[in-house]
Amino acid sequence: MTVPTLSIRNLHKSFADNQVLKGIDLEAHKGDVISILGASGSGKSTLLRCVNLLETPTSGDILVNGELIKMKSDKKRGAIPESNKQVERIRSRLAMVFQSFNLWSHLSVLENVIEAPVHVLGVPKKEAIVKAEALLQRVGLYERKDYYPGQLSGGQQQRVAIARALAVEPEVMLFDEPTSALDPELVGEVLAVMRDLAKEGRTMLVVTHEMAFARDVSNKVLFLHQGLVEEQGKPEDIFTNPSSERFKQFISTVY
Amino acid sequence: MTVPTLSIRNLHKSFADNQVLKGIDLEAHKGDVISILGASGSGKSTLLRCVNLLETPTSGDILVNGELIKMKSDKKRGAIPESNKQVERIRSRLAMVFQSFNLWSHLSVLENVIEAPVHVLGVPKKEAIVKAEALLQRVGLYERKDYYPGQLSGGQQQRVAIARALAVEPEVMLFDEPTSALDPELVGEVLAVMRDLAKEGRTMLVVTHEMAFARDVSNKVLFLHQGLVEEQGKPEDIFTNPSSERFKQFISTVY
Amino acid sequence: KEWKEIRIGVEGAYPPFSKTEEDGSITGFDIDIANALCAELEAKCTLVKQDWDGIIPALLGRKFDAIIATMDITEERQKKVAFTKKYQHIPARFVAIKGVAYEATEAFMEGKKIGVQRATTMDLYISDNFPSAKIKRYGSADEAYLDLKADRLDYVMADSAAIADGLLAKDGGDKFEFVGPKLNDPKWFGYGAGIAIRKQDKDLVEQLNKAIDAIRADGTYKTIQDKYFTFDVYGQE
Amino acid sequence: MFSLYGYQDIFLEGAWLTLQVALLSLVLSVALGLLAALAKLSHSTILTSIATLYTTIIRGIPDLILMLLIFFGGQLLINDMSYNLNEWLNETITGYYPNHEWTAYLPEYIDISPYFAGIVTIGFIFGAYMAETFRGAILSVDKGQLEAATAYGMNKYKRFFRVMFPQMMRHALPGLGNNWLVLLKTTALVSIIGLQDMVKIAGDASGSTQKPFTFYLVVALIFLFYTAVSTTALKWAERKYSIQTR
Amino acid sequence: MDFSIILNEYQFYLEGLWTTTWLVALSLLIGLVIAIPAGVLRSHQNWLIKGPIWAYMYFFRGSPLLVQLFLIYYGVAQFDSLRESWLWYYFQEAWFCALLAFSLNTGAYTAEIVRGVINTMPKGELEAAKAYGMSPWQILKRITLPNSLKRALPAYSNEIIFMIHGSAIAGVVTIVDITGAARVVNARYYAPFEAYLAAGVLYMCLTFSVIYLFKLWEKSYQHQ
Ligand SMILES: Nc1ncnc2c1ncn2[C@@H]1O[C@H](COP(=O)(O)OP(=O)(O)OP(=O)(O)O)[C@@H](O)[C@H]1O
Ligand SMILES: Nc1ncnc2c1ncn2[C@@H]1O[C@H](COP(=O)(O)OP(=O)(O)OP(=O)(O)O)[C@@H](O)[C@H]1O
Ligand SMILES: [Mg+2]
Ligand SMILES: [Mg+2]
Repeated sequence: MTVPTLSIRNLHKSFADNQVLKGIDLEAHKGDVISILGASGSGKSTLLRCVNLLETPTSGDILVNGELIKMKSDKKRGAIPESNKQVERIRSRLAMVFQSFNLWSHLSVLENVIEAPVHVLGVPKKEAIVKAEALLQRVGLYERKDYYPGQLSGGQQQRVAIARALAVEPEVMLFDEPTSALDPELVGEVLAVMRDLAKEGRTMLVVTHEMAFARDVSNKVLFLHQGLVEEQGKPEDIFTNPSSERFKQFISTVY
Repeated sequence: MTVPTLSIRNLHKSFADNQVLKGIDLEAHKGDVISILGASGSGKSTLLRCVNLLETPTSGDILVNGELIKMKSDKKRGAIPESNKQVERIRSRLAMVFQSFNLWSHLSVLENVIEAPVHVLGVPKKEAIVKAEALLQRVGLYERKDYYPGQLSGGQQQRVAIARALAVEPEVMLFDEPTSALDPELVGEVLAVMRDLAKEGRTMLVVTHEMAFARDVSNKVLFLHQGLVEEQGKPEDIFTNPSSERFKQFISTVY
Repeated sequence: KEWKEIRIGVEGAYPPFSKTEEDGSITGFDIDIANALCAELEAKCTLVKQDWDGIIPALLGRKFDAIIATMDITEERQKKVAFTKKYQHIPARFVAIKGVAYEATEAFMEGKKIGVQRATTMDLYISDNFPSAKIKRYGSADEAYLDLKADRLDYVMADSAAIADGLLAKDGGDKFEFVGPKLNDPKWFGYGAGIAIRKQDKDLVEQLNKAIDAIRADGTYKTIQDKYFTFDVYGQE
Repeated sequence: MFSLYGYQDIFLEGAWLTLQVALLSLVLSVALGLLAALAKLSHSTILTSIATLYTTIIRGIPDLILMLLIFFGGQLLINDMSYNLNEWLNETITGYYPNHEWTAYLPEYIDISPYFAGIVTIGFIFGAYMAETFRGAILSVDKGQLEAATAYGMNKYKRFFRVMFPQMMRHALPGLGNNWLVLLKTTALVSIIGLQDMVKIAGDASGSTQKPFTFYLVVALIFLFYTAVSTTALKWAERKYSIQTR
Repeated sequence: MDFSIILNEYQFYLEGLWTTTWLVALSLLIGLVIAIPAGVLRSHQNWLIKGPIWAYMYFFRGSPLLVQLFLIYYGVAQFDSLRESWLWYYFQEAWFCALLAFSLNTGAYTAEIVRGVINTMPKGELEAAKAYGMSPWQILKRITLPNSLKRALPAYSNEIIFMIHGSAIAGVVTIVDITGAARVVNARYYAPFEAYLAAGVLYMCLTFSVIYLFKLWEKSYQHQ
């Protein structure tokens, strides 16, 4: 068996007294598209944010391409990463697409896309621009490359955010509800781009409320409930034949 | 026939090129409760604001108790009132209740109510206070008389605004969507007070979206459309048997 | 210790002793003396311009090593700094509009407005002798003259030579005249103007004392004096 | 050409000097302000209290007093210290080697020129006001912007210089502009500590020409000119750097 | 360092404190009297009214207070006609010139504050006042000004602090305020550190009393 691109083992996370994640295991191999479902507050965002250490896990291991992110204990904050260098390197391999896009508002579309390649990965600027233009072409925003984020619609901004993520050629792309801040008319354009990425064989972890996407595009679905994985499996299995009562109830309310 | 308390004759009002009112006629006799309906942008607020000259009509006459508000032409602004004194006097006879209450935030509830009687009408302060307290009793806010507007809920603020209006013993009370800035739970308390006022025989002009109020409380309903009175009559007649296509459509969407 | 480089603090607003020209350069009696002394010592001198009321703190703060600014040698000052022997001695005087009376009594001076430069010997003299007068302290003598002209002052007190040059010799100066006697009571005015030096630098005091004697002896002093004054500014030996 | 009784040339120099002092203090105050703002927002209690003490003291004491204190007092303090240290060193060494010659191991004096004192003081004072401006600006930068930077693997310096700084400057610009206008006028005080700026020159010139009104009016007009130019430039900059939206 | 000097000369400082206090207080009061009409009329439609006010505010906000003080104190003496008029009775006094300069200066800054808060007056409350028949004058007096007061407080307390700081220059025209006292003491004892530090402490006391009082005042408005 090949080394999994991402593996999460027995992950716990608490905020003060609030235990949000109580032992999550997850493995993503190259080409996997994993959808993470769950009610609001069930810890989906927290899980995703732990993967690239935007939140520090309370305990548990995270391995990217078999490399363990080393942690050490800290008086004030419990556990902290042992080496910031390692964390920064790993983060640059995991690209995150945020619910609220978080494009850098002081940079133009093109500058947003080349920022991380040039200033984190050290790609020569010229090269980065050529590639960025191709990516913008791909998400259909080449013409807008000199616009600023504030001048774009939400759907356009999210597509730029996806181009920005692709520009670092990530091992895994992390999506946190990429369409839920969008007006219904704009959701389609972003989902279309994501479908394309899945077809291409990108490894993706997608927190979403879009059942259609989870069912049709992903090859694995995880349902979080009260900090644990309540149900998981191939979408064709678990949607038609859910074993957990909670999950049944969840899909019935969402549909 | 008695002199109408308020009569409006052939009122026109334009903002720059935008003709908002294109000839409105209206008569209110003592004790009339007239509801003014109309889609958003149809000029309801403008009509009400022309009555007490918060907007200056482009042309047309307004008479209060038979007294014509004299206008003269002005180079810059078209028509303006001939005498500010007259306008101020007439305004003090027409009390307006605003959609957003517009209580004076630096004055307490009691001070809000006695402000106009004492400082515009010259009522002795003691007398004004006695009366104000009775009015606050009546709208159920006597206990809050020393609060400031910022400390009251919307519904309470609007009831204070009504007490403030009553305090000047107005010939006509003008209401501009008095409940539309309120949360649904608070609408009832304000409508109850208005119902009481109607029963008492107050003359009222009410712009409203509350069909139930228009139908049950007013004795005349006006429907504005594109700057003209498209339909008018007793509520029992026009709601059951509307003659205008527009009005039919309007009530069907609102119900 | 050898003094190869000496930084000298000067004032620049007290003609004819020191004066700022239109182009920003500084000239005057004190300046010429300073340069002559440096030539005598074969030292390289830099002139540093400094407002009067900060001039002693600046010396103590080592902004410069010596002050040549018509500074009278007084006991009060000697507590803080050392002095060379005097290099000139000019009495102080009152000046007023022509015809204004003057009496050196406390009763007469009561309520009179007297302008002086802050932190000078004159400042002390008036504070001690006429405490009931309204004393007005200025940063520079020029400002005091402006207010005397503007009728805001009854008298200005300053070095007589400075008054002669900075006020009486100027346009409109004919409206003013000296009043009262020359004042040189050592209790307030000391023993003439010397060069102030930090107390630690005793060697510099000695060297400058020698230099003063030398320029007195070789006639340099007289040449400089005649450039600015028609009378002897050194006084008795 | 205007003529000011022969003073126009050094007057222009003074005007240029005023501008220099103002610009250099601006640079200093921005740097200090940034540091103080970061210290205030840091997790370290020591840094936070130092920064708070700094901003509080500056808010409490007039510019002029601070200027006099730094110019006179500071000079005395620094040079006394360096002198005493020198003496001590020499004495100690002479103790060991009796025929040791007196040497200045430390500079015998550190000359705080009025130019330098003025710049330092004004920079120091406005650093405190800038700190408040920057603190507000830092707090108003959207958290998501930094989070995105973190997520893409930037370290904390890159995060600061590539994302935080450019974004906060946009929020800081109006406050910065105001502080600049006040700072510009505060430079007039350097004349009191003896710097040959245009106010001082006007003072000297009115002493010898007896035309104070003329000179001070010219000074006021030059300041008004500086202010007008600054306001225009600020308006332009605010428009340029305002958040780009449709 | 030797702070006994300060103790010896404490009455100098006390007099200075008193001078600074009354000079600033009176300036603020006169400034306010200038600022309210100026701030209100600054937004008037008529250029003949708003033009001069604009110029006044622009001049006094755009140039340094020190220069304004010099202009008024030394500058006016250049005009013989003024010196021969009855006005000279006042202008010859340094305190009068300082008071005038300070008042005009703070008046201009305060006028800007007044203009700012009046412009942010809630429109609806003004309309309500109109609708109840108040005249423009009544609206200003009964609604606009009292309503704006609490919004003006933070900016105004800053202005007071700036004025206290700014008043430190009174010493340059022979007034013995706190700074003036410190300069005289320094000149007599050549002890700048002690002299100015003592002045700094006095100013701090003044400033923080003002800040404290305004905090209390602002708190009393919290319910509105
Ligand atoms: N920084 C934080 N500090 C404290 N508690 C937090 C923090 N972030 C999240 N939480 C808590 O963790 C729990 C899970 O939050 P999380 O954002 O992961 O939920 P989610 O599944 O993403 O919900 P949603 O669908 O609303 O985005 C919530 O109870 C939340 O209050
Ligand atoms: N001060 C103004 N200047 C320019 N146009 C105005 C002004 N006030 C109102 N209008 C225009 O007049 C028209 C009627 O506005 P009005 O507020 O009277 O409508 P309304 O019937 O009260 O609507 P709503 O139900 O939304 O309150 C609108 O097209 C509006 O844009
Ligand atoms: Mg979430
Ligand atoms: Mg309306």
